[in-house]
Amino acid sequence: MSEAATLALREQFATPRQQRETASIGMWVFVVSEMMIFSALFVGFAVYRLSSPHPFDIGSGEMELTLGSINTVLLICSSFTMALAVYNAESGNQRWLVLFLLITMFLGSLFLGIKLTEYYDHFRDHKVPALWFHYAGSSAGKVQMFFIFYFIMTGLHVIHLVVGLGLLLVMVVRSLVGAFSPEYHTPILMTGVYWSFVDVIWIFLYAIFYVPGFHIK
Amino acid sequence: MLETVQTPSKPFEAVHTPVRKNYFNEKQGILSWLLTTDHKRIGILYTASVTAFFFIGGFFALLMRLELLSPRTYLVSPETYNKLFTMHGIIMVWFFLIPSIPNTLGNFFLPMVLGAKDLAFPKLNLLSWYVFMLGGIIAVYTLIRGGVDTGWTFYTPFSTTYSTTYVVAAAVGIMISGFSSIITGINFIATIHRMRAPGMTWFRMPIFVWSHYATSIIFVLATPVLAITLMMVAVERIFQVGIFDPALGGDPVLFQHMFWFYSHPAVYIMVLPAMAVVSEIIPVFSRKPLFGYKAVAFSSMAIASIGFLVWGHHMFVAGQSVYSSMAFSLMTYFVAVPSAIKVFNWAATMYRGSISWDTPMLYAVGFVGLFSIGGMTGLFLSALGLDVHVTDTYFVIAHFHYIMVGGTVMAYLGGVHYWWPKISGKMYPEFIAKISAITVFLGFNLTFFPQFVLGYLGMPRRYAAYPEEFQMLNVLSTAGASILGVGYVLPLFYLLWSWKYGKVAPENPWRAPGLEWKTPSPPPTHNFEVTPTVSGLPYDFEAQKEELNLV
Amino acid sequence: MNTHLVSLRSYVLTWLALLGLTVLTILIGFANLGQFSVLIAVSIAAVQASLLAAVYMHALFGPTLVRVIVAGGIVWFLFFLTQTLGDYMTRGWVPFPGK
Amino acid sequence: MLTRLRLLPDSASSVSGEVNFFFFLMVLVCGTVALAIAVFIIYCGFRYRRRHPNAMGAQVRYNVPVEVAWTVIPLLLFMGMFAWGAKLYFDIERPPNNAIELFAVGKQWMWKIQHPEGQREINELHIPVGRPVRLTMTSEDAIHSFFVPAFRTKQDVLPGRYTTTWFEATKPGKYHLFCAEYCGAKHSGMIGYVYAMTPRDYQTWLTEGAPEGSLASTGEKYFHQFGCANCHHFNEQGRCPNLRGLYNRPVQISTGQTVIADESYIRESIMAPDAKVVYGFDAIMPNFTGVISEEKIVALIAYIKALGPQPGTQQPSSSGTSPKEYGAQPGIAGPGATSNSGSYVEKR
Repeated sequence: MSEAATLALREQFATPRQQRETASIGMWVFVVSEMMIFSALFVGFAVYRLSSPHPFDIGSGEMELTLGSINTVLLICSSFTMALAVYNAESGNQRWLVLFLLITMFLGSLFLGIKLTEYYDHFRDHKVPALWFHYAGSSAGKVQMFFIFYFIMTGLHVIHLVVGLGLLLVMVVRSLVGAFSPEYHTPILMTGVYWSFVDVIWIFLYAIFYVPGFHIK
Repeated sequence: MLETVQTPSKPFEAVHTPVRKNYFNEKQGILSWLLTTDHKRIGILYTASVTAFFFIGGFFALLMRLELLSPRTYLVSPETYNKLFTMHGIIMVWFFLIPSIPNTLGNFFLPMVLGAKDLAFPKLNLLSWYVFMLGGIIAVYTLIRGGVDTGWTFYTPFSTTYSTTYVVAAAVGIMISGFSSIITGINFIATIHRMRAPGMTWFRMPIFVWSHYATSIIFVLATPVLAITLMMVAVERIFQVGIFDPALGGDPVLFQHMFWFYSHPAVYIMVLPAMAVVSEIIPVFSRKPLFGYKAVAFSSMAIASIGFLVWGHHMFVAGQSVYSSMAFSLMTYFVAVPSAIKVFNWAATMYRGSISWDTPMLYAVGFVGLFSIGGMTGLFLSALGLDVHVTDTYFVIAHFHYIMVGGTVMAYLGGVHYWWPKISGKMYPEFIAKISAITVFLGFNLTFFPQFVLGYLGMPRRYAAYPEEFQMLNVLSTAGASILGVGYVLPLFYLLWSWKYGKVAPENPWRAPGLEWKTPSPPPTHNFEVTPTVSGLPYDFEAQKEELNLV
Repeated sequence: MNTHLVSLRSYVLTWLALLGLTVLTILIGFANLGQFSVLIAVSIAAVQASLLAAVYMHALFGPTLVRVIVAGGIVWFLFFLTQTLGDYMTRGWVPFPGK
Repeated sequence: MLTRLRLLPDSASSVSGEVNFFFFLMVLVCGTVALAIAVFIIYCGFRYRRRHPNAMGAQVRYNVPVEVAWTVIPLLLFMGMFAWGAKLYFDIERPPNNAIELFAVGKQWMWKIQHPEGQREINELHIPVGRPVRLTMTSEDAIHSFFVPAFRTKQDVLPGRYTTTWFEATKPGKYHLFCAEYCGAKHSGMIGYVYAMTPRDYQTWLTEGAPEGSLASTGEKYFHQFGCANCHHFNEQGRCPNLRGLYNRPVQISTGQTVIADESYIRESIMAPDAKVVYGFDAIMPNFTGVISEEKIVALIAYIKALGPQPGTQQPSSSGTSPKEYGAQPGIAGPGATSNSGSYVEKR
């Protein structure tokens, strides 16, 4: 057992293996709990979409499909680089670990930038419910409902993404001071799980908000 | 560490020894409490907090009962009355009942029952208390600013559009306290999976653990939905956009679906830990293994899972589809089966036992009785045709108070008395404790039984004034409430008194077979001087006959 | 030192599969399939999510318990979705108005 | 004081007897079980009380047949309760065809009832004994709930939507009417009385009230006042659909789906006209949300109901069976629909 692993062993655990598995279970239970947070919104969206599909299609038509698709690809790539970071943590390759963490952060920030650009476009197009919403066609109320869900769900996703970026930053710093080793790199693993979860959520958001609008443009 | 001179053969007899180092006296000072990661100390912090909230909520209940003495409003205005029952509901549900057993007794004893040094994530555990307190402080702030008048259910569009009170603040407070539940749930699940003592397999775990496991599942899966639902209410109220408001194309029934998806399982959050405590007390005071252990363990899990499929039984007259109502009603009858199994198993545990009527046993048996009545009236409410008449009346009020007050609070008090020697190292005064247990039982029945009659008569809930023909029963109920209040205040005083002046408690005063009794009272900081190993079934009096001096 | 839970090859293949499925989703979106497009898009998203969870989040390679936890979460979500939608979809079935 | 003590509510509707019977049977069954458990526990408490401090109970852990029995027997019992409860629910919820149709609007904090004959009541409802009465209800603000304990009936009243309830009084008398869903400050003041009258008294009451005109005639007034008549002509020349014979007929809407033009559909067409536009017409109708009150909509619906069929066509049966397609022009309409209460039916 390396020194780092011994130092990282908390007093309530008997072995590093027990500590690692406990962390992993805790993380996954947390992920499922997070999933239930979004599930309520998905259910609400499904109910309203089902009762008025056409206004929701119109809402999807207002989405910027290029930016949305680029964002999807960005997040998928960032999950990939995060996985590579985990891979290098396992083999104790500090330099590559830091590099891949930084690439992941870069891709995540890019996503964030594009998302904020999109928000700005919606604002410009008067598509922000409550603050500045205008829609000339019929069923404006239902179109607004689409945007309410869009802003709540993507907003919540952005919050999760920002938390993820913060976690990554902590991981970069800890990697640089040599906190991780092939024996002990649980925090990197857990960050990877969280980051991929953020990706999973986005993939669903992309499917429900952007895809139905493609053929309208 | 000072060595104990207790003879291991007689752990149930008190021996006066020099004060040992234990979790309570090892570190001193406020900071050692506020920064502690010891699950026992956090349990104590939670106990202090929920006790405070209990008496705040109880005070509101008292004012309500006083107001209801008269058919007309005489004590408070209807607006104030509405705030009283809302704040009573919010504080009792989210700041007392939900954390009452899992975060106090559960926090304190779950690791000990498992033979662990601590919970899996001690820092998260402390964080959960701070998060809980933050939520609680916001709730109290709401209270001071003038309260909320939406009812604890926050039904839209009243809460989002028509109420003029501090709905957003209350919703935020509840949402934040919800995260403390989620953290606790994650912590318990990880602990139960990976922190069990060597040899403790799943079917060697006491029911206390099984029930807390089931509770944690609900914590983790249901609470997030409440958080997000209340967030949507807050968003709708702040920005005046229509998520649930029909004027803007929303659907208020959707809110009810989301709310009850959490709030019905939340009822099981409240009652499963109570069942956990009772399943510990009854075997110990009957000196007999819990009858049908596996059935009881599985019924906890069944309640947790089927309990998620029944929420629509709150909405039979709310404009829900008839077929949906039927599905929910059917599921509700399914979830009643495991509850019935448990009641029968507790009763059967007493059969051919060696029963001692100490205070914890009085509370536990009181729980079985009151929970049975509460559960059976639940059958009335889940019968579709009857529910139409009795829903939203005092019948419902009586039903859920039988479950939550008659059930959870009885079990909580029973558990506090049962483990008091372990927590404080002192014995509580038995005679006055028995008196108070009986007072609670009688006062409770006098308070809430008349409400069943009121409900069938048709008195709607949340009425500040009511037709005169209901007065007699309301007066009875208020009389009962005053007795009940005395029964609740008594333990506060004699338990605190006994902490200082009580008789010194032995290691195992009840001669119980559980792991938490195999360590000194109060326990040392790391719970056990030697990590225990488990080699047999739970509640095994036979195997520990010698050690416990039983014949 | 060969302590890798998942091989580099799996990571790369998963990445390519995810990108391929994204392209498929975009094509589905452009094909005018009416209300089916969102259904298909969500189904593809579910496949992508499973890939991510299985490989990148190590669910396939970790302890069984992890898979049980995830399956449990999904089942609960489906309970929530089907029972809520069930109400809305069966409201018109009974020959009396307003329910 | 004791004369005020009541233990049972009045039983005065066609379903209240069965509800009572079911209730007391449940009390009997559950009471017996509860009593049995209590007696058993008390018996054990005495019979097996600890006689020696070191005594131990019988170390029995399980008994499979007994456990199976107390799992299966309650389950069967519960299924019986479910079946009866569901059957009763169906009876309580499904209105008969020949009901008197009244409208109720709940608002903070009063009940407004409108009779087709034109009578308007606040917090009072006069009905004849022996005839079913169907209430179509909506709320102007929060959720309310229409609750008459003596009739064992309760239905939430939602804003933005119609819900219905029905009852048939069997005993003349004065009964409580409560709002059972919390709706704000004076929730407990949102109460009133239902007067069940003999048919003759009811007729007298109807004529004594002497309203200015029937609900439909009031509706006709609003039809002109709100400018509906400017577009909705009673021929096929208007820019908007002809409303004659609309009520309870299937309507094909612009998405190709077919809906039944019941009260909910007509209300929606006034409050959100572009949600379901009749096939072949433009969505030119202005939105009346916030312009027209729920009570006036009720009058308009009564007027449209009273319009009757187009001259020369067959009068549809009152239950709305075998309805004819209602469309923009003859021949455009799709196949006959079977949907109800404004729900969608996918076009085949």
